[in-house]
Amino acid sequence: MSTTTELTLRAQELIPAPDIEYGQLAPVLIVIGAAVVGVLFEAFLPRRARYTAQALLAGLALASAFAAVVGLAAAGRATTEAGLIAMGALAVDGPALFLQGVILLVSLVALLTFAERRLDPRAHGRHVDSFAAEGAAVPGGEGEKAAVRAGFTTTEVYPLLLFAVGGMLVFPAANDLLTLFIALEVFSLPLYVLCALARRKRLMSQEAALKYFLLGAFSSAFLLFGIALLYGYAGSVKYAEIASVVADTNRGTTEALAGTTGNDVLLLIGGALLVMGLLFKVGAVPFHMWTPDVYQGAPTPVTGFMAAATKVAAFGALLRLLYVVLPGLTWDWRPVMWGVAIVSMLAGAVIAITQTDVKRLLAYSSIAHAGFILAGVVAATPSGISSVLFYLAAYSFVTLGAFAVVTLVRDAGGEATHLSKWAGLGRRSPLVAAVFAVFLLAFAGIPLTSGFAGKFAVFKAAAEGGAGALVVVGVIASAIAAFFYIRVIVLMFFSEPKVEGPSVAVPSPLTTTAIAVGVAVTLVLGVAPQYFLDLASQAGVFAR
Amino acid sequence: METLIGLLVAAPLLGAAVLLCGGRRLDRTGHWIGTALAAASFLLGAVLFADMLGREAEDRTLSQHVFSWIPVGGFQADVAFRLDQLSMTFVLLITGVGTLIHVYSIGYMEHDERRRRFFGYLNLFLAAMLLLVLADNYLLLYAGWEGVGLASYLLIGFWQHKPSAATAAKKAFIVNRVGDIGLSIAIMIMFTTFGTFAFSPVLESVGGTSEGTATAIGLMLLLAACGKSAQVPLQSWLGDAMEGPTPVSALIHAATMVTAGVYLIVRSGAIFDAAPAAQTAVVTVGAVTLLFGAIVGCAKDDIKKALAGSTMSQIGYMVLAAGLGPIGYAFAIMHLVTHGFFKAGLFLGAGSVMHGMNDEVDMRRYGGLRKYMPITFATFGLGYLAIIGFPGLSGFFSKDKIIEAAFAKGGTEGWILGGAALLGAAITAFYMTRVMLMTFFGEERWRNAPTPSPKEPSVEPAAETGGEYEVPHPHESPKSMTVPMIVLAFGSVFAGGLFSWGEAFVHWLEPVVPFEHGHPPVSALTVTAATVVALLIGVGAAWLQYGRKPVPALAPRGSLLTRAARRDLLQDDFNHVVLVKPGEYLTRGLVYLDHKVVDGAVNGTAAAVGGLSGRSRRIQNGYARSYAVSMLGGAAVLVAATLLMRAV
Amino acid sequence: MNPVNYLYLAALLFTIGASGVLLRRNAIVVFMSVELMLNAANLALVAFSRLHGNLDGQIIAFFTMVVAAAEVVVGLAIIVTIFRSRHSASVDDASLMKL
Amino acid sequence: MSFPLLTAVAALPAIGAVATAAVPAARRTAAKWLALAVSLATLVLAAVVAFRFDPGGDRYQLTESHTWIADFGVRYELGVDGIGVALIALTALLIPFVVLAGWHDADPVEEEAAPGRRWRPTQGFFALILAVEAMVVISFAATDVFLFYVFFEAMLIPMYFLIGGFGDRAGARDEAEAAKQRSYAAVKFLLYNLAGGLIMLAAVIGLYAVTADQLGEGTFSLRAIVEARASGELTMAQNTERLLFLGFFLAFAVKAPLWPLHTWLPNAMGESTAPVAVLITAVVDKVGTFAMLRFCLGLFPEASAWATPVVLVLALVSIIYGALLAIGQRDIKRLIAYASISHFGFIILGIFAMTSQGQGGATLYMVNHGISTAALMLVAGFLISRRGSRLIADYGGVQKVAPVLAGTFLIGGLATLSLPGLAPFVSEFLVLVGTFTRYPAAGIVATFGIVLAALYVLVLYQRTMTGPVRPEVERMPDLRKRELAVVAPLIALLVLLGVFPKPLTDIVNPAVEHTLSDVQKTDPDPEVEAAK
Repeated sequence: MSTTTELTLRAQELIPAPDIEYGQLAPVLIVIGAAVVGVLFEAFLPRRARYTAQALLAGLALASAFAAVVGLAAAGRATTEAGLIAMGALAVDGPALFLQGVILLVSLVALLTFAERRLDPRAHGRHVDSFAAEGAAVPGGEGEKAAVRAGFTTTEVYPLLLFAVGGMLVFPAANDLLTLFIALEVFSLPLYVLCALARRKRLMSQEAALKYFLLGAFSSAFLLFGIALLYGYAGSVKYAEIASVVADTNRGTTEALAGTTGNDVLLLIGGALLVMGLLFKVGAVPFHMWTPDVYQGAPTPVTGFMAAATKVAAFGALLRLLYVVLPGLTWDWRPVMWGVAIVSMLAGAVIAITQTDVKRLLAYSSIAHAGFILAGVVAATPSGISSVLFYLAAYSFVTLGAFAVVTLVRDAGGEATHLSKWAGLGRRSPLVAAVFAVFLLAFAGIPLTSGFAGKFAVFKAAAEGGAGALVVVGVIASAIAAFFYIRVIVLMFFSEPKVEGPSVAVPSPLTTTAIAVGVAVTLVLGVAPQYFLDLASQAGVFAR
Repeated sequence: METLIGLLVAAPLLGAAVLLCGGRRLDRTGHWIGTALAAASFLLGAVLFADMLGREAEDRTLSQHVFSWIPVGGFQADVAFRLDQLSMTFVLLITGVGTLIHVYSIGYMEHDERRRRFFGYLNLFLAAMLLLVLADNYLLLYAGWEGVGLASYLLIGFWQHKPSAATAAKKAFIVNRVGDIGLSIAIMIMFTTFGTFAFSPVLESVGGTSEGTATAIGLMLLLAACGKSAQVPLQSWLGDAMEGPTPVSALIHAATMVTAGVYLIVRSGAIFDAAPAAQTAVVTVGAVTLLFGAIVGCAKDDIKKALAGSTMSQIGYMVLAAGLGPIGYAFAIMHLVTHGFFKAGLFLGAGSVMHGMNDEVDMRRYGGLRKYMPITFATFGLGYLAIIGFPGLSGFFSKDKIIEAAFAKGGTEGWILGGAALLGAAITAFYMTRVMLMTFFGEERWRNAPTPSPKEPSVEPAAETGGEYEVPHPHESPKSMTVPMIVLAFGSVFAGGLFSWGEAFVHWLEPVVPFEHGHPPVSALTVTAATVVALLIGVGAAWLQYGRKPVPALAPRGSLLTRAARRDLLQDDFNHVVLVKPGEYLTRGLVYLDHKVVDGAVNGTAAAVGGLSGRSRRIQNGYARSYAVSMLGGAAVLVAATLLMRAV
Repeated sequence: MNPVNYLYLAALLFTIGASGVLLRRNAIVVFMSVELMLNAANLALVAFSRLHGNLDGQIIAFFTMVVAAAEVVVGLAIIVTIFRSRHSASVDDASLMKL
Repeated sequence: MSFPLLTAVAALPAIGAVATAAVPAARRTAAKWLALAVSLATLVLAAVVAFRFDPGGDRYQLTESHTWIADFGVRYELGVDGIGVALIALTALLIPFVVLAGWHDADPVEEEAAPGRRWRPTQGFFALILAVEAMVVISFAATDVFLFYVFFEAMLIPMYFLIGGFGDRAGARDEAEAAKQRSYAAVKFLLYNLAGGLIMLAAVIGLYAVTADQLGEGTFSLRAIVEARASGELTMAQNTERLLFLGFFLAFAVKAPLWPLHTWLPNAMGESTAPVAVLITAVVDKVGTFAMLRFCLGLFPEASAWATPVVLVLALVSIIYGALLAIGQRDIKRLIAYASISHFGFIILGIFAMTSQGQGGATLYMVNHGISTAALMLVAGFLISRRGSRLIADYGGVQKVAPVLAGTFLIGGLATLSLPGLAPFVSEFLVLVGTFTRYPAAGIVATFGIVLAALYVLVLYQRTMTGPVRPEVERMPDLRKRELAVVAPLIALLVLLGVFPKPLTDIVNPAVEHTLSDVQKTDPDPEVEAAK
């Protein structure tokens, strides 16, 4: 009796109980919580009810999480009230909230494409979505047929989506290396699984999952080792403390540190490995190799989600790492980043020219765009940060929209992603072709589209940051990139339609909304970007 | 009064506009409208002339500022007219002969369904020509200059369905364009030097500039004159221009347009006076051309081409005179006017002959026509006498004066020029006699069918009548054609005498065209005598050749010179070899270059990028482990780079 | 003995793991190599934790183990599905998508 | 805040474009009439602009200014000087004719026109034309570099669809091949210009960086920058200025097009329908030369002076080279295209001669060339649509069967070879004189262009119109009412501007004086003061 109380007392003085600002964690908590509930749904709800329940739950969760983010921003957490929470594990500041907001909106739109079930022809009189009836069943095997007959659907995708989103929300906000690592895994693992769940072309889908998983795990191993080295260097994993060691304010506080602390080799190698882990997620050259295969193999809604949300989250984390932890290293990492940016822009643009599959094409284009964004990242100025934030917002919606359109163009074998099949689409269904053209033009950075505004912002930041050369390379890369975007437009509008060409499925309001949102954002950010630029520039300050 | 000047130009211009835009509904009345307006502007001219005579010699110059044409900065081009004795002379010549030829054409073009358009073009020409001579600045003159070029283009190519006509028209325009370069560059130099290009300021302040500048302007003007007046080396177009209807040849390519060059030189006299070198160039061109044209004239069997050669040579005389300075200007103009009369007459005569010989132009297919078409014979004959300078007729006075002036130039130069002029006179007499004899005398060679000859292009009209030959029935032409011929004949007889009556013409021009008496090394009488002798020799030679013995219906091969002369002394062959062919190769080469090199560079770049792409995408070989390799490599590079950065 | 040696060991293990990933075809083995790399990282963490005399490193190591376990779950799931559909666990066989 | 006239001139066709595009598939004719009406209304508005503009007034008039993207220092700033007015008027003037001339160019072929098909080429065609008009007008009126750039680039897209989507079917044997050539031409057009534009983008960003660096906050306002440079608070390092100049100039030289960046034009003009070809060469390309005059000279005077020798040489090459290639062409439309290249040479020559005659002439040249090429190209289009071939060799003797067509064609040609009395003569002579006064040699070389012009025009006319009538053209109908309605006004305009260009020069001259003062140049004085 007395001993226990005594013990607890001693425990409390040994390990102080953490005080958590649940209010400011709300977005994350809501999403993760909803995910858990989703799992419970899977366990207890009857099959019939699951689709509706899960979709609603996910939608509700994401929406309310977004509301929470807005609330926090309104409360000034993005600017004046910005700070660290959960004992410095997380930062609630401009970039974090802005990116969380973007991620939530993106996921919300992506959710619409997830829930779409009008595109595929009915199987046994039931609507089906783009996910495998039963992920575990052998493709083309008895099990699969049975599952289809029974009308199974993989409603697990919704909880998985939510988990991934949860991880992504934490990723850009993570303020110590441990949180960073965990968040990375939390959003990576569900994605691996999601990749494997395509309804059609399952072999490719599974292959995509395998590649993504192995390489992802490989890269996260590097990341972890990097973390280890940084920890060894600074004796702590908190960004602030590492930064202060880098800025060499409290060098050699304790004897023990003397051996390792301030050993710059550890710092440099650790930092490099860490950055590499993030560049992998971003899909920058030379860590991009997984992108085309995974983008192609994964179910298109998932691809869209990945392409948009992952980039946002990963770049968020990268920004925080480079601006908060390693500012003292600017002159070390900057040239390296220059290199990566240049190679990414050029390689992405050049290789894309000869692609024959829409999804692969978009994958390479995303690599090129990673390069463009990096150009903004290396600017190392506040305007650099805000330009990247803006670009991410603009880019992610264009990407989502583009992939949503891809889900519409189908033939007997499911989505017709081979470019030759897109010939003459403009004749057959002008509207869809036109919409896709808008997205392509945005990718190409034609004025009056969000793509141009973003590109201009980033290049401007780079130029001001004294990276004129990057701007020039970027311009050249955009010129090359323009070539293949144009190629697709030519194909759609100026070449004769194939006789047995694909048909354009009439989507349900879900996908329609998703695409409409995409177009709207593309044009609004292109014509009147001022408001969002303000938002981004207000959000351009990291809490330390 | 001034306001009438504008009307001079406006009347025919209106005619052209009405006739060309009027459409088919004017087909019946068109030619009357055209003729009426031509006559109207002649009457206007007459009125102005009377008015001018009514005033003192000094203030006879009228000028009218119509509106400001191109005002940009210091560049102030106006549409303004200047009517002085010189331009007045031209006005009367142009409108007078013009009107006559309108009348003539009514008959001549009777059976052409596009007669209305023909008259439209004629009016257009009159307007442009009047603009040319009335302009008070070089730019406006340039406008008229190109305008007459256009009219001549349209009229030479009037029978567009004939490829030869179309080609001739194009050739005429382009050769003229070459000349026009000269005029436009001259204007540019004037503007750069004087800040203006209006006659009086420029001509008054020529003295203020260097001789070099003056020479440059002079040579450029000469180039222009060569183009328009078919002087060597730009004369090649005139012969082909005979593809046009005969009235056109008479009006444009004999009486008026081709003399524009002379007008230009005389008008710019001050400039040439300030640039001796340029003057030498002018006289040289003149002398060469008068011989050149004469020689060509001797060899042609096509009656119009023969006359064309003669025109060239006569204009040569004028240019020569104009190049002599104050001692020659007036006579140049005088010869210009008389030539206007008799050459127009001759052409109309030729036209009437062709009219009666169903458009046969080969003189070797004529012969003994005098009894079939007496009036034509008479008028043509008078014109003939005039042009060869038969004493008493107008040609005699004007040409003789020029020869005198040539001698008066003084020094060896004078002798050379004078000699050339004399020689020219002899040859003129020769070829004109030849024409006369072959056409109106000798046996009637047209009775038997032509023996088709390969190297005679000029039998085309006969060929049009589908191979087999019907004997023509030579007959006199209708009144509408003969009357103008008669009028012109009067001109060719009396004009010269009238003008040189107490040097009336010279003094009339003097206020605007400076004049001084030339003093030939030998007495004027001797020169005159020499001229007469020369012409007698020419006539005699011609008679020996074509009068005594019958003319072969098929041209003999002839001497080398003859053959060369038939081919316009190889002018075209020269141009072909030196300009046309190389030009063709150049354009072809450039087309190839543009496609292969300039464009190729672009496409090449694209292809290169494509190839690079094709090669680099192979890296993406589908094997996860190789991806891992690249990641590891990347990591290594990243680490190495960071370390390196710190090291340096 | 000098704790720094543990770091060398960790580096060695990490390298072995990495080369395992590159060299072995069998997906399972590749995956095990990845696990090895993770554990190398763990070792380094613990060693550093000892050096610095604070617990962070060890805590991270615990987290890592959990993460590794989670990865195993997902990874094995994927690998097994692949194995069932194409009767081979070779990484190189899964190369439908290329270029 | 007065009525935003310039915005209206641009907005009207923009709205019209949307409306036209929205016309249902079945009501094609309605779409045509709508487009025509809108273009005419725009013309009226443009006329109002021309009248409201006071030549004696400020340099930029009818100005509008609103912040657009504060972060980029971008303002929605409009304003016109005389040059802008002239070109806006030209644009507004030509579009109705383009619409009228293209009346049937976009009629869908039967199987496409089948009821129920959602493919609406006709609506698209006219909507795109109007869209181009709107963008062109904005770029003529923009006094903000960024604003200009945006529309300079954006107008590529509708042009691209016009070229690639609606070629005349006379190009190749079968539709498939024609489509192939078309899309090649379209892609070439787009990539060429996009590349140029992207280089310019780099320069635009550079300009921002410079202004931001020196003025505290970056700006794109032409007026602000010019003033700042004049007052000396903005100074550019020599190399910076030259690099920026090159960035701008390249883009404009591609658009203009200047040798050796011209090869896209013959393809584009050859493959597209005559009206679109007119749109390209008479309207869109003018933006390039206009921008040289307004932005290159205005923003980078020193650099312009520095580049002048090279530019002059390139311009001369364009003049002669373009003319020679025109002579060498077998395809009517390609011939006209190369002729245009030659003419753009003249325009650029005039601009960089840096004299009031040269630049005034160049401005007039832009207008006159627009009208004359429109006349020539549209008649050529009518001709081609009758015979279904673009090859010169396939014609002959047309004047016999279709005299009016032949006549108008000849007049268009004569205008192209700048015959006195027709508008182009005025501008061409001004350019020549203006060049000669400062660079005599260049002036003389350029003068040879007029002979070559005579060659290619007259050869074209001779081969197609004269000679014996070919059996293929025997049935050829003469110009129809609609076609006459297109050509006649253009010709009337050519004559009017050739005889009495004063109204135009009065508007242009002051603007040219301003431009000259930007580059601190004055006309050379005559060496002898003539007795006036």
